[in-house]
Amino acid sequence: MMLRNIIFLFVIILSGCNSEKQQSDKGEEISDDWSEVLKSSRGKKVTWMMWQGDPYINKYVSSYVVPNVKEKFGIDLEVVSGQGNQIVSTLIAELEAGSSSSELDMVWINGETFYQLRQIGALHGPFLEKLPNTKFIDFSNKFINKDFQQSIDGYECPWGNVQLALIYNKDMVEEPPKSLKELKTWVKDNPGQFTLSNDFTGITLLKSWMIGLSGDPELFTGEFSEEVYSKYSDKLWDYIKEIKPYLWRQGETFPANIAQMHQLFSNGELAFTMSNNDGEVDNKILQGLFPESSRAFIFNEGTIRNSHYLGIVEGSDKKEAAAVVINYLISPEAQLHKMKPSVWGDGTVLSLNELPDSLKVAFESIEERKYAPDREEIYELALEEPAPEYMIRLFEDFRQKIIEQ
Amino acid sequence: MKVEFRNVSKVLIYSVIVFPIIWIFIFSLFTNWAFPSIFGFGEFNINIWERLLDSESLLLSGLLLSLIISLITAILSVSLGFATSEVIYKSRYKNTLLLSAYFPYVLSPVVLALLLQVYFVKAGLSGSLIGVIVALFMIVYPYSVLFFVGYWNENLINMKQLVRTLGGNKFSAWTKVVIPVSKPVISLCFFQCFIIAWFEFGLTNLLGVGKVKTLPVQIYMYIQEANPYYAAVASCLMIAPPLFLLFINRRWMSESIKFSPLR
Amino acid sequence: MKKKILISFFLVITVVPVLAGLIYAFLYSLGITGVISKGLTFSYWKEILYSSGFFLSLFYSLIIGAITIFISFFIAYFIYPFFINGSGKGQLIMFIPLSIPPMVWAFYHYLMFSGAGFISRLSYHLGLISNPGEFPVLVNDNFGTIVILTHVVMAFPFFTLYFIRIHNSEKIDRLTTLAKNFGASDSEVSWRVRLPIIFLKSRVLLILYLVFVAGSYEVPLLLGSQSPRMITVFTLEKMQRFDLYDKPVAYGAAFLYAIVVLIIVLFSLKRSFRTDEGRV
Amino acid sequence: MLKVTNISKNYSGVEVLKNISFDLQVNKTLSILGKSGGGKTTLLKIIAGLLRQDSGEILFDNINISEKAPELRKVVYLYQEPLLFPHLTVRGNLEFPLKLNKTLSKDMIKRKAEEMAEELSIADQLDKHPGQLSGGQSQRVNFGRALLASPRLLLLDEPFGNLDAQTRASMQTFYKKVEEEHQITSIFVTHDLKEALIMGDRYGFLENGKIREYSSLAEMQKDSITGLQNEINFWKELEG
Repeated sequence: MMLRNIIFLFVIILSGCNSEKQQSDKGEEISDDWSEVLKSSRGKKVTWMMWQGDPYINKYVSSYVVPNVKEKFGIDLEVVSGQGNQIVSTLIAELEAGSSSSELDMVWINGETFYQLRQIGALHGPFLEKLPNTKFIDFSNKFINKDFQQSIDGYECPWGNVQLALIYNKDMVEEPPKSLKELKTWVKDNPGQFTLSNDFTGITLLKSWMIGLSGDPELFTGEFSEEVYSKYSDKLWDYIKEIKPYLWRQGETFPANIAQMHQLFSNGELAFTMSNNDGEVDNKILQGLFPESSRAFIFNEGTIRNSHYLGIVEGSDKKEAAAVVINYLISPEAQLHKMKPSVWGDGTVLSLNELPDSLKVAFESIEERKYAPDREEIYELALEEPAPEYMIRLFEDFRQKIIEQ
Repeated sequence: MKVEFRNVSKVLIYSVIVFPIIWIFIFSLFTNWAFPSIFGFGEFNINIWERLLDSESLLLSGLLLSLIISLITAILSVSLGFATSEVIYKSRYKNTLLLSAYFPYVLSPVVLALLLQVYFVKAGLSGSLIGVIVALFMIVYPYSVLFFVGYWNENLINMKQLVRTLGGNKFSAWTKVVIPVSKPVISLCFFQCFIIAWFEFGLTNLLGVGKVKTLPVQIYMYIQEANPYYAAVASCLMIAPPLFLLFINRRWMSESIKFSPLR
Repeated sequence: MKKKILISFFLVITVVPVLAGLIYAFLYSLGITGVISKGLTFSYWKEILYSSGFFLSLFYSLIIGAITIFISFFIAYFIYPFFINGSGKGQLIMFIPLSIPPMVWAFYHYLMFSGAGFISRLSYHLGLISNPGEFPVLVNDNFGTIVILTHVVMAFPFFTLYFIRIHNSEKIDRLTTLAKNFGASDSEVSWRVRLPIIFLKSRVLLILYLVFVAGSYEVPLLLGSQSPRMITVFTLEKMQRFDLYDKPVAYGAAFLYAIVVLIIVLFSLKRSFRTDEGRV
Repeated sequence: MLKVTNISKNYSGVEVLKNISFDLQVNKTLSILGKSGGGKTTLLKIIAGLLRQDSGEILFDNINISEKAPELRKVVYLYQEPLLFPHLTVRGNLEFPLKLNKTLSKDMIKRKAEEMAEELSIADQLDKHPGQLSGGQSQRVNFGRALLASPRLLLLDEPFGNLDAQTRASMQTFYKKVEEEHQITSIFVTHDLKEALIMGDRYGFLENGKIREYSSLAEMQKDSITGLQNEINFWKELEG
């Protein structure tokens, strides 16, 4: 009898294996009437999975966004920690289990995460035209309207726009190497002080270098090309193998994430660190994390400029509340606060010309960045993000061809 | 000469053991610990500790959450484990049954979580407090069974039967004799079960989808964002309850190892 | 009746979930289930067995486990005699390291041994190094130095307590006296009497602990190297990779790891049960 | 009167008890002689209700108690070890069965326990813990506790097996005395021939799951299987 019970249980459990893919479309839609949306989202709880690798971003969210959406819209915003890959694996697990409603309502994504979530149909959309504040967004900007060469199609909402910058310590590096060639010389002369993180930021640097080595950014626009990838990634690996012995710890290991790299930099173990956010150096100096002698710069070959976005989960049953939160995050008020170097220093996605004059002035009078390069200047050196496959492949090959060698 | 060597070694071992606790505590009182200062520890700053009293504090809620999870898991595991272990102790298939208890316990919890994830999501348990407790129970309960099977003996069973012939019912046999007699062992098992649940990170993080922010999950988060000062305060909060339980259990602690299947 | 309910409950908790998880993982790794499933394929298994680095990770984990056990065994073996007698306070102190979570130990060792950590600063003030870069790489290194250290500080106190118990239950004091009456010297007693008894009596525990260390997660996650990776880190990374086609590989790796653990546990415990029964 | 009929018990295919039947008058003691492993303990546990027989009945004063829970049978079963509850003092142990009976007042319980301690001549040990008692003292407390449960039948499973020869002899005398004063009906199981003879009014011999009954010593002596005749011959030869 006991045995029978157990077998019975097994049958129930195994039935779990075959019921995936049955998408639940019963989740609510976002109403076209915004006042309806506001009304129905009051009192809801929204779960937002985001990368939490930076204390000041976390602080912006926890002590500015969370209380504000609570007060203004009566929404409880719960933030959970998870990078792109964790978002993907969480949502896949839910799809496979055929769960009726998702644990996550809203996600902070871009590039390859967007690509993968679209692949498995985990994103809700198009929803952009329903948000009143999208009228301010600078959709004409190619760094905003395309995410890793993919059209955003209304499935994700731009939130911030930034460019990869290198950060160096002026006390340790008199004149920073401005090109890949100069970098090679510098690294050989100063072994052990340069490296890159084995995460999104580090791979973005690799991408910039790969494009730089090709000499022709046009090659990397449009869809993924195996030919282009193999040709120029080989060049990239050759370059890295050449400097590898002169990297931090002889290139045997790399900082696992950018936070760890920042720490090595602030301790003086490294002369360089980097950031996906060109304005971060000011923010970090203000918070006392980086030495005052830190400066940011950009290679002559250019660096990747991209936007990061917010998406709504298809399986969520609080899509309207999530839309309200997103609409708030792209409001001029929230964007302005976010852009202050003392808060986060994240570039805005709004088009200043669309804004009423008073707001435009407010944006223009944000305290100047002191240590980061000029916005206009680096814009000239901005590279577009190539298709997401480049990122996925670089991640894998970096592990196989560099780390594991 | 020999005695001295022995004492020196003892003092050395004591300091190796006690130093980390003291050091982490002191470290938690400061921020901006820049190279190369050793004990200067940068600025004295008990802000993080003060913020604990704030009702919005993530650390405080993490502490309460961890306590709730570990206490519930331990109470369930100890009570059900004690009852189950008697049956298994008496069973003809004792050893075979015990083998199956070792397995979930020795298998890495995070891999177990990975294997179970799909079922947890299906059952709507993923990302919830109850889900984390259920998952922890799957590791801690077998442990408790293993622990108590090593404790049961003929005398205890005979004593339980004696109560019946003296006129007590099943209930009073448990409440008036078996449980009071086993109090030290139950207390120890509780301590160990609490600790296993208290320590667990990988499983909680995976099945909790980051929503169940227990202290270990928070420590990991703080280390990830290079914020060692918060991590230090969270570490202090993590060390205190087990030490407190250790203090309560100190009288019969060294006996405990007798029943401990592992750890 | 109560008996049957309890035993069914016990089996439902211990056997059913693990088995169900294994079956799902196995089906997934064969491409039979999952979002990207396109029907039965052995390509993922080919990858697991030949090119994924699974065996390297498994082997590396077991080696880290073995080194940890070896070191902890000898530390415990040499210090436990100091704690046999006395009030039990000495034994009590051994529980303190066991009360500190692995996550906290890992964090503490990171603060101690990283390039700008405590030991590095100490070396700086002693004039041994002039900047943090000169400090030897101990954290995240390929040898897993600090991973091993972290496990050792958690294992040796436990072993010490365990050896004290063996010492008492096997009446090693009396055997020592006996051996000395036969003319054995102190070191002969230690190597020929004490060591073999303690080793034999603790070997099942040592194997289980080895498996335990090999399956640890947070310690290698924070302190381990990126290549090779411990098996848990390897599996989790494969699972949470951007490449969706790594998921079946991760499930296959989890499956295979679980089977290896199952075999080790079965083998070592069967033997221990047999000797147990022999003693009764 | 106790009447046991056709009790049988199997353990995984092995017949431990085969159709055991006997009866026992009130205030009498049945001494059962048998080697260990002969089914003695199984028989006693079945009578006490701690094990269930496969077939057969137990009647007490013509009432069938075979299906009753142990606590309702008023049969106390004593093990070889005294099994005093280690978390209670001697007083606590003595009061234990009294406290299970909810009708008694606190004072009453206290008085009864003290009287019993007086009778057992352990009044000065009342506040000690079981670990502090000698073997004989523990056994006294054990009896006292059993008597305070006011059983209709007492089952003793080699109660003196663990005592040294001297204490054992004195406990045998002590028990005889108590038994008479309290008018106890009991079954006394032992593997010691002499003890069986001293303690019993009637005698039984249990071997291979079967019982033979003898209503007198002479009857027992006749049956060579009990070894009583051999024993007597041995002593005679020694004298002669």
